[in-house]
Parts: sequence; structure tokens; C-alpha cells
Amino acid sequence: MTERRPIKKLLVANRGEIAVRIIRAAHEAGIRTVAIYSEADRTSMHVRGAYEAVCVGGPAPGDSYLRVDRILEAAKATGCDAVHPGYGFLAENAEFVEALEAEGIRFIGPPADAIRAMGDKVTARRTVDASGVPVVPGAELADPENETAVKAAAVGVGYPLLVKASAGGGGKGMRLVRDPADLLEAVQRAGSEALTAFGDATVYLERFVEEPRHIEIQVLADEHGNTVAFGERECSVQRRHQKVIEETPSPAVTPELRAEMEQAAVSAAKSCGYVGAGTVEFLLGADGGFYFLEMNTRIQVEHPITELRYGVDLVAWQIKVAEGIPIPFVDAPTVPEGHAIEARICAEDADQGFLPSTGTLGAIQLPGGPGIRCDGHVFSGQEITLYYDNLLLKLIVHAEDRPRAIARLRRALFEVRLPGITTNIPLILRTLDDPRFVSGNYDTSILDDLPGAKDDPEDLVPVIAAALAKHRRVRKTAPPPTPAGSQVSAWVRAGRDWWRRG
Amino acid sequence: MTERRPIKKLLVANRGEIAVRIIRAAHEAGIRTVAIYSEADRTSMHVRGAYEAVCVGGPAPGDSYLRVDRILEAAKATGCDAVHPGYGFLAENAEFVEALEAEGIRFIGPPADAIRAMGDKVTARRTVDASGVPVVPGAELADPENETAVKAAAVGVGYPLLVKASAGGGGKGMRLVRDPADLLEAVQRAGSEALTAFGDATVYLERFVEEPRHIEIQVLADEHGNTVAFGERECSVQRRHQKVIEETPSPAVTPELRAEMEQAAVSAAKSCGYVGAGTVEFLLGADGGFYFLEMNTRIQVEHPITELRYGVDLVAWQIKVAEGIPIPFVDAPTVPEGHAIEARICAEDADQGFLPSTGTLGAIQLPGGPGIRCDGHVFSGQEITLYYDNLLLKLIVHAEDRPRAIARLRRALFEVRLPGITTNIPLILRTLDDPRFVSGNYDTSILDDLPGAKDDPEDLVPVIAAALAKHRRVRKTAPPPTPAGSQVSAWVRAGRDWWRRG
Amino acid sequence: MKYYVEWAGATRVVEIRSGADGLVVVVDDVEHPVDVATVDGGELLNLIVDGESVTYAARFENGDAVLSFHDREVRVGIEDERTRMARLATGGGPKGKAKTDVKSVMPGVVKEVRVAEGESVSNGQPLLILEAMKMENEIRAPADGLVEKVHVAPGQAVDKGAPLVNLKPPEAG
Amino acid sequence: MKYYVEWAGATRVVEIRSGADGLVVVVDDVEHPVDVATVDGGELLNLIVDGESVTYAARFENGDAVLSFHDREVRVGIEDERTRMARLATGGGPKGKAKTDVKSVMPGVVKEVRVAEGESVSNGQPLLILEAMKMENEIRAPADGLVEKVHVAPGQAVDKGAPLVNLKPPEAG
Repeated sequence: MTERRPIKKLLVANRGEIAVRIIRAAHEAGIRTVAIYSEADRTSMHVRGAYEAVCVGGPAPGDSYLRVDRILEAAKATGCDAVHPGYGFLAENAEFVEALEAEGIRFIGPPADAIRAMGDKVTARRTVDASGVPVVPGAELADPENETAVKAAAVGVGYPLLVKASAGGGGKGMRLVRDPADLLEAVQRAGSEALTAFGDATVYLERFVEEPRHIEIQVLADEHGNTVAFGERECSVQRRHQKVIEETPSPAVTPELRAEMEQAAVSAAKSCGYVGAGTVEFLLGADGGFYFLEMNTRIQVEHPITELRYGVDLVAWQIKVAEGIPIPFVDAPTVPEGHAIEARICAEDADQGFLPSTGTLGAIQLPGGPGIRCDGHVFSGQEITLYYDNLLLKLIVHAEDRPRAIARLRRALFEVRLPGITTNIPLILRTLDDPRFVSGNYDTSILDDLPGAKDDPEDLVPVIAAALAKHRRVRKTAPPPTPAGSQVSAWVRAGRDWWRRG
Repeated sequence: MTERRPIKKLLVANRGEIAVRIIRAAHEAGIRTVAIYSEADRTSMHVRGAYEAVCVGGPAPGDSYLRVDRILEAAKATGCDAVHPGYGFLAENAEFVEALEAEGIRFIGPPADAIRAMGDKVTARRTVDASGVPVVPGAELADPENETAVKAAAVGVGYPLLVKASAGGGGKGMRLVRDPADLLEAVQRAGSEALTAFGDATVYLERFVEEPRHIEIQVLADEHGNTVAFGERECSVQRRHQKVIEETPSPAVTPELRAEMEQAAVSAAKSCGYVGAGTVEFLLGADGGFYFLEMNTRIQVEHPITELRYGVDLVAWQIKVAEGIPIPFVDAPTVPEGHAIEARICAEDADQGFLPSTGTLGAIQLPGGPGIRCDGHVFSGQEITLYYDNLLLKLIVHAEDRPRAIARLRRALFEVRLPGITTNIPLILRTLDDPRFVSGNYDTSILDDLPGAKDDPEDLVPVIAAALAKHRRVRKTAPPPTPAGSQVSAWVRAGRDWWRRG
Repeated sequence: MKYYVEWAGATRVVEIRSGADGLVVVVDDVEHPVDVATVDGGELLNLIVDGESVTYAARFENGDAVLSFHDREVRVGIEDERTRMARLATGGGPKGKAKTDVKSVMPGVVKEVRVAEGESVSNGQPLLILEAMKMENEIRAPADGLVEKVHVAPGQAVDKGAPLVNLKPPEAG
Repeated sequence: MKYYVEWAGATRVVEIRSGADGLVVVVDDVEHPVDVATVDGGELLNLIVDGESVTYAARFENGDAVLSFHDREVRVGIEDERTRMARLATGGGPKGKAKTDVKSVMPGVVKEVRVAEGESVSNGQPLLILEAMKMENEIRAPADGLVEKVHVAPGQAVDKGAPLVNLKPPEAG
């Protein structure tokens, strides 16, 4: 049973920071890698980082990163014996898993059945409900066009409620409805977004827990029946249901509550025969009760904070589990140490309704020193487009305690330079300064009430800085001095410059 | 006795990566910083990283970073209550300590007396010899011009021997003499180098231990009489007595030997009333015997590997100790975990006798992901000059065991890009592949016998790469096509380009 | 050279002179000695002003300076003396963007248009839905007004800066 | 276009053609489909050649290409067909540096000159001491020879590439 089946060559069926993360783990394990890329990603870091690279189509995800046929073809053509899906795209697509298995290629993730049981949130609720894990009241929508049935279902769930995509994640295809009058439009719009993002328009309704904290438990299971939990991640700092800052441990979770939630998460994983790394998400109410929200059957964006606090490499373990290696932490759990925080640095303008920012990055600068981890895919000269996720860099810090971790994150954010693109760094810094965040007493509404940036008329720095930048510009555009008596024409001079540029 | 005396504003009396490291630690502790800089360092990272910056003179160290008077003046003018010296420059200068103390400014380091006792290697040997720590046979040179006396001292020490600078460190002012005929020239040249580097020409002789390993012990002492040791660092990968790769734990040190060496290091520190972070260096002979070499009364370049394995922030602790805080590790030592390695990435051409490389860095790329720490001061567009140390970046990795740490370092080295400058990365990679390094069975001669880079005529990659780079260049220098029938003269076109560049 | 700088609701006059030891910047009659350096040969600047070290990237958009500091990005209106004189001499109107023109702040695809020409809208009312980066973004009215012109239709791709909707002040309606 | 590439002791002819789907590079009659991309708009290149991803920075020095791969820096002699034809037509000598000219590979200050004009030296013998980066560096003879000319004197500052010493072959002595 514990015979190892080594992986020799791995196709990474993703892009961006998670593709880079997986390539790093594979190379450290001595496994050769193959990247896939869309036409928009030709110069991306994952393409340069892998040993081999195969173009699988056009920029739109549906033409490339979601193309099961082409990715399968690439894996076969390059002789890969395994595929890592990362998160998003095909990570929770059971048909993809089965297509790979039919060709004898291992999928680094749970079995197709577990993905089906947990990937569809409605089935997942049913499954864990049966195993005694508390769930939030909710309702499936058999026919979203049937207005009467939709309205009735909503009344059964109770307002306020959320419309959520069955296939979804990351806040896409999600709508909050407080007023019954907004219900039908929300259902329609969520379905349309879900179709665009996941290729599946199915949505469902769920009671909206007020002032909740979003807490999730990391689990890891092997094919030998061992399942272990690695504490919680506090993910309540969200904007439009997208996580911005995550931390572990949660300021709201006591050792007793942690043990209870870990137990519930392990039960949820076992209820569907889970294998690999997965996350069980809970809402923690102001009353201290917690409710199962969903299980993510993949590695998550915020996995590094668990890695730092528990001293475990989850992506390396995904690979080892797929190789048949039993996990050793069951009897001797790793000892958690210190406090870890992740900030997601995104290309967006928080002061303008989180509008995405595009353009070309100038010379970037990333932070370093003790306790800093950068998981990103940014590079100087990179074109930031609208085709994909606007996540540029995950900045993750680890320190002996929470105050020190916050101080370290603030220090590191001051070192980041991503010129040419507007990022959410100012928003993250304002959050770190917010008294609710500092005290640890916050919920998922924290960003809704965050004070905006204020200009201080007493501050002379922007005034002087702007004048000097303009002055420099004026000086720079002045014509170059011609040497006295020079017979060189402007044309020849320009020609020389042109030559030098070659 | 344990009353805390908080530091509010810190002058960092250094440049390069260690200045950046100290600024990071200070900002995390909520301490405001002042950088000093020479005219050659105007755009350096430490100048941009600090809150305030003061120019203290010309590019030559003697005109700026070694100017006690100007640095003291800068500290007073900016209202600093403490100075951190880093390593090199004034870090082991007792007069500097006394000049600061006379103005009521704290020096973050040991008392002047401890620096005198240990900073001068001859006195240091005497001091620890008296406390029972084994020392290598050696001799002072009262008058280096007295050829007869020098020759007699050398005979007493025994050949082969090393000529070393009393004030020195980092291999500067050091010469190996195997043939008595080379003795006098070596003494003269070492003295001349020592004068340039440290402002003090005093040298001494020391028996050269054959096939030694260079092992050092990190200690930390507070003003309350507590001294604790944090294991060893293996520093045997050296070129010209400059460390290139350091690791902890050492493959050669058993738990029993570690305990013995830690005890000796603590004794050495206590023998001089040491306070702060310091390092006791030993030679470990092939026979398993160890000999005191010297004590470095400062933070060292390679301190991060100890920080990663022991989970302790040594620079933060230097500051806390200076604030009067007692160290808490004495009764409850931190538990070491995993394996840590540091590689020093330097601007030099290892294939051409380690000649320094200068120039301008293009768009740099630093590694990221799990277990990676970058302590550097490099940035895109940076001018690499000959004024200072050629250390660009310390790449430090931490992993669960030694094989995994080596794999991680190799993976990270492949991510580094420092275009425009020749670095020692190829040498480091060849070292990681060397069977002696892989087995852990190496000594300080490892780089002397390292096989050089070999070109493989079967490898087509450089051939194709060169042709394509040339091809691209040829294409790029072709004149831009003029639109058919365009009446715009070349002059006007050039003028427009010139305008756009503004 | 003198500059007129609009920021935080005020216009200040800033004069830049060459001093004995670098530049001197005069704001509100106070002299600030400043040392300016470009860090990477590009638009990343470091100032040492009154002893403090300040690093920022500057770019110019529609005559405004967009300054990226470590912790904030600010937009500052700026004109040099010569440009201002020329503008005032030619009877140029006030500097600054008409607040009632709505432009696309990002490239994307128009998903839905919620208003019609001639319709009156209030501050914050959704005008249209723009899809970009896999998200639907509501573009809202920046002020009360009357829809004078709608430049786009559903399904249309727009570039950053493309005009979407023109609003007239409500008085004019 | 054809290129003549000298590396690892051999000269190879490399032909670059436009293919249906990017470039085709022909070496030793074998065709390699290659996709070339510049990563940062500068001299950092990524090739996908025979499916493999290769990244490197290239610069040119004295007609040689200096290629920085992740793990090595190699110097490759390279000429395009046209340049080579022109050189051969005008009776140009062999390409490549005279092995007996010693140039400074770094800027520094000459500390000491150990040889005199007319002196015969052997491979590896120290010619002079150059101080740079706080270290004294011995510059050694790259081959046996006779010192034809010493260009520098103690105390003199030299730039990178400055001629230091010319050596004649020992036969000529």
C-alpha cells in the first residue's frame, strides 16, 4: 500500500503565481516541468520558469486554460505522468480528472467523486449536513427562470441572503440581496457571471450570516486513510467577497474552538473520501457558532500562511500524496509557531470602486529580509492585462506574534514598488492601521466601513514632489546644447541617436 | 536593573545589505532611522529606505564611512539616541564607541573594553587561552620591519603559517606562507592591505591548520549576565579566505561536539564581559580537535542562517539588548529546526581569478516562494562600482533537511537574474553539485580543487542563443519603414521622437 | 521657475531655484533645500528634503502629476508659470476636467447601458455595466445631471479613457 | 541569414529562416523551430526551442556575444555572413583577440609593476598588481612570451579594457 509511485514529469495546468509556486515545488523535488500558456502569456514567469512550454490557445480562458482537450494533448505530447491544476480554471473539474485518468496521467488533487461531492456546493451542503457538521440555511434553484419558485425559495431561506454560483469561488457570481425586490435581478446577474467565469450558470441561495467572520481549516489527506488538519485561517478582510488579507491564528479562535473546527473539517473531508490538500470554509457568527460554508477541493491562494506557521510545504505534500506517500503528521503533528499574515497585492484602484488597473510595469522592487515571503509572478516590463485575475503578488510575513507580524507586513509593504500600475497597497496599509484590525476584533464588513484616504493640506510633500517631477521633466525636454561651432546637423545628430538605440 | 531604556531614533553607520537589514529591524520595532551615505551611494537602497539621510563625504571609505567625526556630528544633528555600526567600517572600533558614549549616544554592540580585548586578535588569543579555550599556535610581531625577529617568530609558530591583520576580518590583509622565502614579502603586503582596509597595519602570525573546517558559534549576551549560544555555522566554503556558502547545522558537528563548542564560545564571551551579538570562530581539524581562531564582536554577514534555524531575529535582539531587555532564551532555549544555507552572490568573475565585475544592473529578478530569504541591496539600474564590497545579495534558504535545502538553493539560484554584471552564481551552482559538498565531507580547500566550467560542444543552446541574439540585433538596427508617400522629413520625424522621449 | 500646484483643495505657488548646494524649493515663503536623484534612470525619484528621504514614481496624465509614494498614490494638478500665463492670455477657461464627462478608467466590454439620452440621473446612480478582469463593474454617475450623450452600446469594447457618457448640469436641463 | 558561431572549440554555421509558425534555426542540417520573445523589452530573451524554454540575457563585446544563462555565462564568437564576407574580401586577418595583449578586466589602480619591457615571462607569471574593490589582484601572463610594451606605471588609474602589457610570442624574442 505504501509503495511509492514517483512522478517524473509534471504539467502545470495554470498560470500566474500559482503556476510559479507549483513549478518551484516540482523542481525542488527533482521533477521536470511543462508549462502551458495562452498567447497573452508568452513572456510570463511560469513559461520561463518551466523546462518546457506549450502554447494551448488564445488569451480568453475558454480558448486556452479551460481547454481540456488541448491540455490533455499537451500532457501526452510532452510525456507527462501527472498534472497539477493549481486553483481556478480546471482545478475543480471532475471531467478533467477523468479525462486524465483515462490516459493514465495522475491528477494532483482529490478523486473525481470527491470533487463532485464537494465541488458542487449544494451537494456538499447535503453531504456534510448528513455527517453532523452545522450548515447555513440555504436552497437550490431547480429553475432560475421560474420567478415564483425562486421567490418562495428565498422566503424559506430568509433575508438577507446570498446568491452564489454552484461552481464558483473567489466571489465571482455572488450577490447579496437584502431587499426582496432585488432578488430576481441578482439571480440573473449572478448566473450570467458564473457562466462567464466557470462555464456553468447554476446558482443557489444561502442565508447571509450577519457580522460573520470567514474562518477556514486546512486539511491534508492521503490515500491510506489519514486525514490531518493544520489549524485555521482568518479570511474576514474581504472586498466584494474577495479576500484581501488572511492571517493565522485567528484572533477569534480559542484552542477549544480550533479543536472543534478541525474535527468538523476532518469529518467533512472523510465524508467524501477526500485525498490531497483541501480547505473547509466556515462562517463564525458573532454568537460563536460556526457553520459549514463549502469545501474547496484544491490548494488555495492563502495556503502560505499555514505553511509558515506550521512549517509544512503543502504543495510539496500534494505531490507526495499523489506519489502514494503516507502523511507523517497524524501521530506527531507539527508544532505551530508565531503568527503569519498574507496580503494580496492586486492591480486595482481601491479609491475608484476597485476598478482594475492595467498597463506596463516599470522597474519593480520586492521586499526582502527576515520573515518575508513573496509568491508572485510580477517582473519588470510586464504587461498587466485584463484577461486574467488581477493578483500580482502575495506578500506573506511570519513573526513571533501578531503585533510583530503586522509591523513586519507594514515594513515590507513600504519596500514594494510596482511603478506604472495602481495597486491596493494603500488600502492594505489603511486596514493594518484600522483599530478593529489592530485589536483583532473585526468581521467581513471591515473594508466596507474603512475610512478613505485623506489628503492633508498641511502636508507639503506631494506639492514639492509634483513640482520637482515637473521641473525635471521641463529640464529633460530642453534641447541638448549644440557644441559651439559644430557643423553637425540636427538630422545627423538624430541619426546617431537612432543608431545607438539599435 | 531590567528597566527598559527605549531607543527612539537610530543612526545606521553603514551601507549595503547590512544597512538595509538594520533599517528593516528598526522600523519593525517602531524606531525611526537615519542613514548616512557617501557621494557614491546617493541612490542606494539604504538611503531610500531610511526616514532621513545625511551625506558624510566622498566615495572612499576613509572620507565617509570611516569618519568618526562626521558620523558623530550626523547623529547629534539628527537627534539620534543610538548608532548601529553593522559589520566592517567602524563596527569594531573602540574609539568610536567611546566617542558616542561621551555624547550620551548608545552604541549597539559590546562595550569598548570587550572590543579591545577581542577586536585585537593577539589580545583575544591571550584572553581566551587563559580561560582554557584551545588556541592555534601563533606569534605577535612587535616590529614587522625587524626581519630577524619576524623570521624567528615564524619558526616558533611553524610552517605553513598565515599572516593576518590584527584589526581585520573577511580575509583582507591575510596571506598564506608555505615557503619561508615568501615570509617577508607576505608580512609587508598584508600590512599594506590592512592599512588600506582598516587603518591599522598591525599583523601577526598563526599556524595554518591543514584541511580545517571553519566553524563558528553565535552568541548573544545581555547586560544582566546572561549569555546564550545558538549552535554553529559551517563556513568552510571559502575563496581567498572569503566565505561563499555557509550552512547550519554543520555536517561535521555532532550534538556532543556542538555542546562543547557552545560552552567554549560562552566562556570566551564571558571572559571579556561581552554584551550583544557576537561570534566565536574555531578551526575544526581533521582529527576532530577545535581551536579558537578569533571572536567577531559584531553581527556577521552570515547571521541569517542562524536566525532561520533557531527562529530568532538577532538584529532585533541587538537592539533589545541595547535597550536593557534581558534575553529570555537562557532557561528556555529556542528549538532548532531544519537546515539553513546562505550563498553570497558577488559581482565577480570566478573563471577569471575572482576579478570584480562592474557596470550597471539591468532589470533584476530575485527569487521567491517558500523557504527563501533575500538580504540584499541590489536594484534595477544600480551602478556597481569598485568603491566597496562586491557582495550584491545574500540568498538564504531554509528547509526540513540538508538535501531539501540544497535543492531549494539550487532552484532559487536559477530564478536570480542580475543582467549586466558577472556574478559567482555559476561557481555556487558547481559547488552545490560537487560530491564533497553533497556528502558534507569538505574542508576550506573545497573551492581550490573545484573543477572549472566546461563547455560541451554537443550543447547547441549557446550556439542557437547567440545566433538569435545577433539576428534580433540585426533586425532591430534596420531603419524604420517610412510610410509610402510620406512628406515628413527625417528631421521632423527625429524631432518628434526627441519630443516623445521628454 | 514657478509652478502652480493644486492639491488637497488649495492652489500653492512653488518656486524652484538653484542653490549653492543643489536645489532650493520655496513654498509659502519657506525655503526647503532639496537634493533630487533619479534612482533607475527612469521616473523613480528620490528627494532628500529638509533631511528626509522621500521616494516616488511620477507620471503625467492630462497635465496632472500622478505621484506614487510607498503608501499612497495622489493626483496633483500642476502648471508651470509659462503655461499658465499662455493659458490665461488666450482666455483659456479654468484648468481641470469637466466633472460631468464620464470616461472609461479601464479597457473592457460594455455589458449593459442603464440610462438613455435626455434622462436625468443622480450622483452615484449606475450608468452602465462594464465587464473587465472577469468582473462586472458598475460605472456610476459622478454627480447629479442630465444625460447629454451616450457614446457606447452593449457589446462594444472600449479602451481606457474612452468617453462613455456626457452629463450636463441639472440646471441646464 | 547565416551566422558563423565559434564556441567550445568549433565553428558552426547557423541559418535563421522565417518559418510558417515563427523562426526556424538550422544547425548541422537539423531544423529547430524556435519562438523568440523579449521579456522586458530589453536584452532579456526567452526562446522556446524544440519545446524547451530557455531564458538568457545577451550583450555584445568586441563582436563576441556574452550570454548569461541562469547557471552560466558564456562568450561566443559570432559573425553574420555579410560581415564575414566583407572581412575575408578585404584580406582581414583571423577573427579573435591576440592572446598576448593583456588588458584590464576592471577599473582600478596599478599598485606595482613586476615586469620590464624586453623581459621574458612564462604562463601564469604575475605581471602587475591591480588594486580594486579593496583587494589587491595579481594580473598574470596568459601565455609564455616576451614583454613588448608596458602601458602603465604604479599609481596610475586604469579603466576596464585599458591595455596593460603587450606580450610577443617567445619565438619572436
